[in-house]
Amino acid sequence: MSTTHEMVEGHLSQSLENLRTDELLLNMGPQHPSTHGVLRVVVVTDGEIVKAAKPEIGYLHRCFEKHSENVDYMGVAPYVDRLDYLASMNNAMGWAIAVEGMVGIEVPRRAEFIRVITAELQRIASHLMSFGTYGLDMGAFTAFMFGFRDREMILDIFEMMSGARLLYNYMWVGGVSRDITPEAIAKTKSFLDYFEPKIDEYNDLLSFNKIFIERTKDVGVIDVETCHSYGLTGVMLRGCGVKWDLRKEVPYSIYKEVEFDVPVGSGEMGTLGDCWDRHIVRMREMKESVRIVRQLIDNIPAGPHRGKVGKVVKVPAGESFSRTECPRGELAFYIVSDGSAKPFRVRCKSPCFLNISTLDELTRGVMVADLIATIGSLDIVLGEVDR
Amino acid sequence: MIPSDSVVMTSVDEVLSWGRRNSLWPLTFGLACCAIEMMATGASDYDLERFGCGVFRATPRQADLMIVAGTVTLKMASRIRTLYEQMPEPKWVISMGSCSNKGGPYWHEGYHVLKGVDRIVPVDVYVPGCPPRPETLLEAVMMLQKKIRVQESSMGLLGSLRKPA
Amino acid sequence: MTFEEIHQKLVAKFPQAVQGIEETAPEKSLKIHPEHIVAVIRFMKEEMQFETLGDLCGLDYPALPASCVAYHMQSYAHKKVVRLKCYLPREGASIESLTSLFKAANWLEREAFDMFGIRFNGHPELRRILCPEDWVGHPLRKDYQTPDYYNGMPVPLYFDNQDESTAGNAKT
Amino acid sequence: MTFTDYLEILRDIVVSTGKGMAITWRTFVKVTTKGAITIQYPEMRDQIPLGSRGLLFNDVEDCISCKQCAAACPVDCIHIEADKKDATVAPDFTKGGVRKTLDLKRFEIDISLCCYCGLCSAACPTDCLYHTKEYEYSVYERDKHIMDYLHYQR
Repeated sequence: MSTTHEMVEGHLSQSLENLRTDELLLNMGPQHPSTHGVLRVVVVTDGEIVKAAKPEIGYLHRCFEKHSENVDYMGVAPYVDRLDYLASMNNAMGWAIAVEGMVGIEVPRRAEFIRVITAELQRIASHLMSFGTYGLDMGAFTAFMFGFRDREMILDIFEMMSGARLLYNYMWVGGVSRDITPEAIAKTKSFLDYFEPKIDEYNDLLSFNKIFIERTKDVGVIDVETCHSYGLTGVMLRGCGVKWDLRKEVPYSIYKEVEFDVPVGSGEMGTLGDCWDRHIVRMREMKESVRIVRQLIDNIPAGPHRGKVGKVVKVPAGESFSRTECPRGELAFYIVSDGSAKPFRVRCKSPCFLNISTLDELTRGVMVADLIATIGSLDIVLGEVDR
Repeated sequence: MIPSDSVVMTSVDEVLSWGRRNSLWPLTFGLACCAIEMMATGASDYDLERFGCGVFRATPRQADLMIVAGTVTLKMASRIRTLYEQMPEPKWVISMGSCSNKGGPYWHEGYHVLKGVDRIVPVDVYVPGCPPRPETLLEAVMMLQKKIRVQESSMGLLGSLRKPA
Repeated sequence: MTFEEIHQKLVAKFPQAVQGIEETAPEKSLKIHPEHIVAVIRFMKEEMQFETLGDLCGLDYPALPASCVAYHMQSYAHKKVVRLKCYLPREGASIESLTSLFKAANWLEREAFDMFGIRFNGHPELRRILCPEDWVGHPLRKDYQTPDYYNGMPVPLYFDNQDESTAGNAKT
Repeated sequence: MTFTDYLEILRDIVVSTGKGMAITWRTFVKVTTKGAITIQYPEMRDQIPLGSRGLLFNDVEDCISCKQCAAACPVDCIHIEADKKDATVAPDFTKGGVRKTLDLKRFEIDISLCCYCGLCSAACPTDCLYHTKEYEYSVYERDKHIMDYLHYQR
C-alpha cells in the first residue's frame, strides 16, 4: 500500500503532464510607451519568459532615399536632419562631409571648429535623451526630468546659432550656414561649467543605483563575434570592450587635433557587453564630449564660416561611401552621382537598423522586463531605422 | 445666510465642460520628431501638466486626447484609426506638425506617407511647425479648451454625449 | 593594405570572379561576377581580415538596363572599406544570400528585396521589411509609379487634374 | 544567494537610492528657493533669440518675383505667379532700388507643407522673404495655413 505521500506525488505529477499551457502571442504594438517610437515587437511569451521577440519595423518609413533622388544636394540636408532626429547635427555633418569629399571643397578652419563643437554638443544632447528615456524604461522618472532640463539648455544654444530647436539645417555643403556669435560661445561655456559636475550626479542618481544595476547587469549580453556578425558599431561595439571609435581610428574634420579618450565597457557590474556597460559607456562619452568642446570653444580661428560654393552644388560623376561617428553608431552615406544637380542614388546605412535586428537573438528566454531593458539599451531612433 | 459671493450658480453643463477641458488626458503616441518636442513640452521646462494635460496615458481606453505627433505612414494609418476608435467618446485630436497636417516635407515623393491625418481621423486643432515649438503646442491645447467650452455649453448635457457622428 | 593590393589578391585567388575596377571618383569599386560573390566575401572575411559587412544595398540602372547589389566590406584591422558591385539583369534579378556568413545580411537583403525586387536565394525569410506586406511594386526603382489608393486611402496629395488637395476630411 | 548576500543587496539598494534621493532633495530645495525653471507660458514668454526660424513672411513690395525661393525650396510649397509688366507703365522700384520687371499676381506659401529649413530666405536676393519669430498660429481648419502674402493681414 503506497504511503499517502506517494499517492499525492503520483497524482500531482500525473495531472501536470497533460496540463497544456499555450504560449501567448503578444503584440508590443507600434504604440507602446517603452518602444522608443513606432517599433512593433511580436513577442511569443510562455508566462513571463520570452520565447521569441521578432521586431517589425517600417511604421515610420518616410521614403528618404526616394526623396533624395528628386532634390538637389542642398535640398537633401533637411531630409538628412530628419533621419536620426535626436542627433540632427551629426547626420548633417555626415552628409556635408560625404558631399564635400566628392566635390573636393576646402572647408575653412573656422567652419570645422564650429562643426565639431555643435556635433559634440549634439552628442551630449542625444546621450542625455537616452539617459532620460532609459531611466523612464526602468521606472525612474527623475532621470527623464533632469535629462530634459539639461537638454533644453543645449537646444537654446542651437537655436541661438542655427535658428531652430530640433532640426537645424545648419551644416551646409562647404561649411555652416551662420557664423557663431559671442553670446553663443559664452552660453556654451557656461553650459559646460554647469554640466560637467552633473554627469557624476546623474551617475549617482541612476547608473550606480543598485536597483538599476540589478535590472541591467547580465542582460542583453553581446560578445564581439555577434557584433561583427551583425555589423554593430559605435556604443554597441565599445560596450563589449572593443576600442573602436571612428573619430580616433579614421579621423575626419579636425578630430585628429583634439585629444580625448574612448570609454570602453569593462564588465564592472556584470558580464562584459551587457546593458549596464552600454549605458555607462554613453555616460562617460558625455564627459569626453565636454572635454572636446572645452578644447575648441576658446580658440575658434577667425575667417569665413563657409567656403566658396555656388548656388547649386555641382557634384562630378562618381560614388563615395563616407562614414561618421554618430551617437548611435557609424552612420554612412553611399552617394552615387551622375554629374547632374540631383544625386542618382543616396543610400543611408543606419546603425540603429542593425542594432534592432539583434533583438531576437538577444532576448531568447529572458523575462519580459529584460526585453524592455534590452530595447532601452539599444537606444534606437525609428526615424533612422525606417528611413 | 450664505454670503452671496461664495456661491457660484452655473449649469451642470458648464461644470461638466469645465471638468473635461481641464483634465484632458493625452495618449502617449509619439511617431517621429514632433514626439520629441511633445516630450519636451511634457518635461520640466514647458510643463503640459499646468493645463491638466500632463498625464500621458499609455492605453487609449483612458485617454481623451490624441496628439498625433509625427509622420503618419500608410502602414501606421490603420493602427491610428483603431486607436482612435478605442478611445471613449468625448475625444479630441490635435494634429501636431506639418507631417500630420498635410504630409509636410514628405508630400512630394512620399509614396508611403499619408498626406494629412485628417484623412483617417477628424482633427480639432492643427499645430503648424516642423517641429512646432513647445509653446505652440501649449497654445493649441488652450485653443482646444476654448473649443470644448464653446462646443459643450452650446449642446447641453445630453448633447455633449451625442458628439456629431 | 591599399586598394590595389586587395585587387591583386582577389584576382590571384579568383581570376574569373573579378571583372575589373570601376574608376569611380573618390573611391574605386570592384566589379564581381554574381555567381562567385559568396566565395569572394567568404575569402575576404576569413583570410583578408574584413571582419564585418558594412552595408549591402540595391541600385537600379535603367540605362544599362541592370540592377546591381553593392556590398561594402569593412575591415577594422586595415581601417578600410571596399565596395564590391554585382550587376544583375534588371527584371527578376536573383543572387546568392550572405546570411550564412553575416547575420546583418538578413535584414539588409530583405530591404534590398523590398525596395528593388532583387531575390536572394537561400534567405531564411525573404519578405518585405519597410513597406507593408501587401504593398505592390518595388518603390526605389526609377520607373515606380506612386499608387493612387492604398487600402481605400488616397495616397498623393494632389491628383493630376485637381489643384485643390484631395483632403476628404474623415467623419468621426 | 545566501541570506548575507540578500542583506548586502538590500543595504546597497538603501544606500544608493538614498544617495539618489539626496540629489533630488537638493534640487528640490534649490528650485523652491531660487525659483523653478518652468516657463509659465501664457503669462511669461520665453525670450526667443534673434534669427529664430518661425513663420515665414514676404514683404511683397520688395519682391521682384524672381522665383529663386521656389527653386530652392526642397518641398515645393511656394506657389508664385507673375506676368510681364508692359513697358509703357512707369517703372517700379523696390525699396532697395531694384527694378521690378514682373508684376506679382500670386505669392502663396503652404505652411502646412513647409519644413522651416530656411533655404528660401537664404536664396532671396532682395531679402524680402524672411522668418519671423511668430510661433502662435494654430488653427481649427487646415486651409487657413495657406499663407497668401499679397493680401495678408496679421
